[in-house]
Amino acid sequence: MNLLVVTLIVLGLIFFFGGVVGLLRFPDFYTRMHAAGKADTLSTILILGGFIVYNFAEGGDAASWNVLVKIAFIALFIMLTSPTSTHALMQAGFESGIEPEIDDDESESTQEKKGRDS
Amino acid sequence: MIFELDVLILLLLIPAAVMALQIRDLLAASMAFGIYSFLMCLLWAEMGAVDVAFTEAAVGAGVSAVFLIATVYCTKRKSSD
Amino acid sequence: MSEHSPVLLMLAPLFAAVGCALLGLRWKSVAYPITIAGLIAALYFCLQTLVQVVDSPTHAISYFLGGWNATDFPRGIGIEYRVDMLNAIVLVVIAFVALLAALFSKRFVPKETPDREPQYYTLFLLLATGLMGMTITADAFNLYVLIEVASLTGYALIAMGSRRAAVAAFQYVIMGTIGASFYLLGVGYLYIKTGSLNMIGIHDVLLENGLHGSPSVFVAFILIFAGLWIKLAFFPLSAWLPNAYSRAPTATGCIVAPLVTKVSVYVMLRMMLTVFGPEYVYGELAWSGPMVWIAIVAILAGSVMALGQSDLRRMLTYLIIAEVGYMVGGAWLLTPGGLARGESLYAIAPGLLGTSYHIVSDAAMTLCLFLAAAAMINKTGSGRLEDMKGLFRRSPVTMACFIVGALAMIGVPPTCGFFSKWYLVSGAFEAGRWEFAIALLVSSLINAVLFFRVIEYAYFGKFPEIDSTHDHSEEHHQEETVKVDENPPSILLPLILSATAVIAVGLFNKDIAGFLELFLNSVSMGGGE
Amino acid sequence: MPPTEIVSIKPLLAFLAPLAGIFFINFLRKNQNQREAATFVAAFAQCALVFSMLPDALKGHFHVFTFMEILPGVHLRLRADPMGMIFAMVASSLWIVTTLYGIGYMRGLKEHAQTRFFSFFAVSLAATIGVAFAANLLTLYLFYEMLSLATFPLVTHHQDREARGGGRTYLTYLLGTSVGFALPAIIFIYSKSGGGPIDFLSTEVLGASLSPTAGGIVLLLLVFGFAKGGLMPFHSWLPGAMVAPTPVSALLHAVAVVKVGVFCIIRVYTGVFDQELLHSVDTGLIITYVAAFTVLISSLIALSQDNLKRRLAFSTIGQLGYITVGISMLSSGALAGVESPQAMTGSILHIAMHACGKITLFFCAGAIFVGSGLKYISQMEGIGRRMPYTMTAFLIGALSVIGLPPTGGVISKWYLIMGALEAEYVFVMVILLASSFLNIIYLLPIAVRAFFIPKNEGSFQGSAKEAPWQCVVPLCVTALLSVLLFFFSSPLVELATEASIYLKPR
Amino acid sequence: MMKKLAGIVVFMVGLLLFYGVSNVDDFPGWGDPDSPANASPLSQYFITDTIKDSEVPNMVTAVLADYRGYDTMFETVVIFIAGIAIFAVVRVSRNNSPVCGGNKDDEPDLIITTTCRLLVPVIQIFALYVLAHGHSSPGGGFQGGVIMGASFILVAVAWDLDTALGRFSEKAAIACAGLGIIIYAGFGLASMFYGEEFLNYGITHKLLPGVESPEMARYYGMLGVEVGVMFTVTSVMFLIYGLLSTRGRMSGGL
Repeated sequence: MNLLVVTLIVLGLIFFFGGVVGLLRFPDFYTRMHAAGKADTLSTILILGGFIVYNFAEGGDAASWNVLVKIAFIALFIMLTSPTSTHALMQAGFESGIEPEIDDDESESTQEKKGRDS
Repeated sequence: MIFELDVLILLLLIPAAVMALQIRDLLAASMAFGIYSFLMCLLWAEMGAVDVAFTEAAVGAGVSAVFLIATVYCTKRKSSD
Repeated sequence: MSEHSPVLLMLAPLFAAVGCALLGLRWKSVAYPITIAGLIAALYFCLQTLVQVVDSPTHAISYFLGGWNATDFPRGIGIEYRVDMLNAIVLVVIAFVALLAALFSKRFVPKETPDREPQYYTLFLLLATGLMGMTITADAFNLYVLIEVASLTGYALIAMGSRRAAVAAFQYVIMGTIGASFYLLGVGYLYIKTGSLNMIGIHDVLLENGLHGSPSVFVAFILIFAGLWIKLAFFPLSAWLPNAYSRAPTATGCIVAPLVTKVSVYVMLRMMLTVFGPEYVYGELAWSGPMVWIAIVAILAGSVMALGQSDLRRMLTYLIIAEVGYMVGGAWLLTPGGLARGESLYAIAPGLLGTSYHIVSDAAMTLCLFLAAAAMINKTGSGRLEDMKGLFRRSPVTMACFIVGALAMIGVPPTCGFFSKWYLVSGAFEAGRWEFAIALLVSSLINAVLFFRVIEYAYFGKFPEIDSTHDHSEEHHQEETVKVDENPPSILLPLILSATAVIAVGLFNKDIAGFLELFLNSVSMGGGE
Repeated sequence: MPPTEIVSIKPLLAFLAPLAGIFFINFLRKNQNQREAATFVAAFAQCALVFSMLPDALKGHFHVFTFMEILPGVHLRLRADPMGMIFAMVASSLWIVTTLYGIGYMRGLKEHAQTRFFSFFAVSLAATIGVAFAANLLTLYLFYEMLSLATFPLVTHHQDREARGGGRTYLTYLLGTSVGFALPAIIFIYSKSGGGPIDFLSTEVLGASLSPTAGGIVLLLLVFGFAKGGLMPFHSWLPGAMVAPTPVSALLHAVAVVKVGVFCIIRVYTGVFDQELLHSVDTGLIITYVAAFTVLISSLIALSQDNLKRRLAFSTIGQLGYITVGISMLSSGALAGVESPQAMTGSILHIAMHACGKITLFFCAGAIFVGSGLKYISQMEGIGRRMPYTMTAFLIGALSVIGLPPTGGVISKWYLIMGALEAEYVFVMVILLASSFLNIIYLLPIAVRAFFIPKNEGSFQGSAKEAPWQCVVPLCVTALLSVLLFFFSSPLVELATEASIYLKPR
Repeated sequence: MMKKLAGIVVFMVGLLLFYGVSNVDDFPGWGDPDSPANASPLSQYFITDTIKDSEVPNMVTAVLADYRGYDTMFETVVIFIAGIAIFAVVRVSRNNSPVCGGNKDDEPDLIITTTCRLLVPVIQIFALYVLAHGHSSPGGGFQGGVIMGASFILVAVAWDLDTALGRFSEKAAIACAGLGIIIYAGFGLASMFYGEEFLNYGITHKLLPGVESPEMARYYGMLGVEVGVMFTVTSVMFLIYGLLSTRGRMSGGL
């Protein structure tokens, strides 16, 4: 059981790491959002899954079930909102006329912050 | 009461506060303010004041940031000072 | 019901404010009558409270909100209202001034803040509520909450003026917030050291645990007083005041200028005498020397800067700074060695009576002057001194009231200003602080110059171009046809009432001072309740 | 005979009569005659009230009215004691005359804002009576300030640039000194003594609570603080106030304001300071010297003035100096080891005598201005033939001010000089005599030249003739009064001597 | 120049605060259970007697809403003031100020609106949960109110302000803000009418149906005032957002 917990959380962290690297290294707004949005959602859900399993392993009394359901709800809402917000950001970027960049070019700091915030 | 965590949060807190004050881009400043609030929230929670942390999360990091951004959108983006 | 009057005096304007906001959504015109009704009720309850305090054997009554009284529970569990002679009088002053300012506002509010009368009056009433709450509460944190109530409404009421008022209000917001935060920090430090928020509780713990030498209590003192000094615009920290008060909408100026700094002075006295206690403030900290000197600088700076103003209201705002100097300086006058001899508080700090009386009298005369200035500006359409020309002829009653206020500021008997100066100067003599007495008199003389400048403009009008040594009879005879063009009754009535108050406070100074002396005698010296 | 106090409303009524008059003056403003009738009624009422208290005052029964305890231990109180009676009698009786004169003057020159003029005139008189009857220093100060402010609109009546300048000087000096000097001294005395000795007739003495040094400073502050007395460095408000219409100048210079100043100084000497303290005070001599200096210098300045009213103003400053010299010998005379109650009697008498003389002179100056439009002495040669009554009155007034028989002035000067001799102050006597000589030089020639230098008739604008009867009658009355005071001076002298009995400690 | 001055002032204040805490014997340690604040009779009373007094397990809520309920009432008033103040200062009557923020003609994005349609009810239920559960866990009227307000703001962000105003109009917002205070103070008044002190809810067991003991009355009284707080906070949050995001025009906008 413990192994499962560790695996889930470490997997989540790896995806998170990937997301961060992508956020920093990708050349333009859209690719960055792509990295951030995908990795973020997945890794959060993985980590939360780890938590659920951990809680389940601790014991099955009512309090734990209560917590488990709560965490599950958190995961559910993250699954709903995270892609939506990524979408909204992309949309906003598109509407404000940010061109996807093909070549390596220096990127604007404001976009970077937006990405990080999501 | 994890001392190291305290120190870490406090160390992050100061740059966040300074950033919120110093950045000329108002939108970024309000973001920095949100970060500051979030760190404060962490600090409260870590200190055991869960009620305060909850309020900070809801008001400071949540609604205040929205208000700030809403206001910034109605003004010039750059602060003149 | 009468035992509830300490809380009813808060609830009356509070409910009136909410009523204004709600009914004002539908009918704009109800805001004004509701405001007046609420403030009359508040004044009634204030007077009732005053009567109760006078009647009670200890000259202090407590009201425990939520029923957490001090007999069944430890003191400070809930929030306590404690009314003694000092704040009973200040409460009546607040209610009275607010009522007059509200009466006065009738013509100005629709003109200056069109379509927003209900909101204006809501904030107006809440400002009065906040100020009364600051005065009546005996809980250091509750005081902070009510400072916030009073400040926020004050900011908004000021910002509702012109565009320039908004800028001034912004400065005020920054300074005011810093002040309030300092106060809160100080209260936090005190709580850490004492574990109580009740003022008397803090005082008792400070004494019992021998905390007078504690650095954190010292820091708390500095923080609280730095915050209060910003709030009451004590000289070096007063830069926000002139802009904020002079650019505010008329009716706002008429309530904010007489009350806010005065209530802050009251809070300062409360902090000095009830929370930290005279034995800490006068004994542990030997600040009398520098504090009085700073006050002198404040008095002179305020007066001199007022000399440089060409705008009537702005000139008056600088005078407020000088008056604050009077009060702060008066509170720090100390008889050398008085504390060591274990004398009464009045003998130790002889200026306290002057300071506390000046709270009342300054509120009255500032109100009178601001009302009169507003009425004058209403006639001339401009606040510049040169535009006041010939105003005596046009609106004699307004000018008469202005003169009453001006004489009070100068300190001419029998107006209240004379008597507060009397108490302050005799306090300074008793403390042997000649420099303070001299500063007071110099400022009186500067005030005389200031006000007679205005009166000259208003009295002499335009000079005929031809040589005045002859033919003046002809000239003036024609001028006599200038019509009397007086302000309407809704402006004159509060104005005349305020001028009457200036004189009444002066004539009954002995009774007021007697009440205040009861308070000063009741301040515990050296040990608990 | 110990004085007794009668609780009575009469002093208050005497104070309120003019104030009630204001109401009617303003109420009846539409009709000039009715309005001025109101002033007259008020004046007569006041005068009658004051005189009705005279018999009691002579018997040593003082009417007292207490308003309220205004400060702990200090009451607002009016008391008709002999000294106050003298002053009140002079002021209230001369008000009647001045009113008549004022009507003639104002109508003759068609002045504006006559209602305001008469209203503030009444306020000034109320304040003057208040000062006269004030029973303690605070009450005195209150009415003193009231008088300063009430006379401001009178001084600046013309509301032109010149009036503004005069008014400014007027207020700067009077308010500046009273707030800057007198007020701190009063507060100091109060806070040191607890208020008891501030009452003029109380038996408590200041000496116990005030050191001689402090007493000396307080004395200086009070004497210079009551700058209406016209002591030298703070005298220039008086010439400045000459911009006022002449009835005001007459009132200011003969009756109300300046006399209030010296009256206050007398009160300070006799009512506040006790003799023991006065003797230990070493600044008394300074005041004597300053006053003597004032007498001499102002007479010299008067010589150089061509404007008649200004010359009279400087003359007034000199005459006030007499009074101050006389009273100051109470303390400085002690240096020679001699009391000089005679000098004080002279001072009190001089208030009345000089009032009659000087008001006559001012009435004349005004009458000349109304009748001929002339202001300067050099233009007045030969005018005596055009205005015989006026100039005769002027002559009598001048004699009174100089101190020559058969006028009242001679009596007061006599007492003053006797007092100086008694105190063995030869230099004071010399100065008084020298100044009287100067008075002759600067006053008498005006009258003489008016009568005896024939002038080309064409040099007057054709209208030069006697002023309206309302102007001429008062000045004749006051001239007559000056003469009468010489022959029937005994009641006044009696009162003045009685007043000088009530020195502290009795 | 001003910035440098401000920096110096901040530094001085920091030094001052540090001076206050620097003395180890004087200033209680981090989380010290024997510190005056923790060991004082008041704190001990709260810890031991809260449940006895009002049956509320979360003593923070009990302190806020009952022992120091009067503070909380005025904190609510502060929120109310903020709303009214911003309304009074910012609100313009005529629509002559330029439109700010996004373009009004835009169709709301389908994905976003769908998600919001799903989320808003959940958020609102959560807000109510925070409010109601405040007695035994962190939470209460302020937090619940903010969350509730956020749900309306979310509607305004996802669609536009007009849509949100269609559900919760401006006048209704002001009315609810005032209503919240009336609810709060009304509980106080109710206890006053039964002869007790203001805000002494214990006595309201005579008023509330089905409540037997004063302790339970305090319990429900607290719930009642928290509802009042929530009304005010919710509507003021929404009102402020609306005013700020549209420069006081209260239409269109972000």
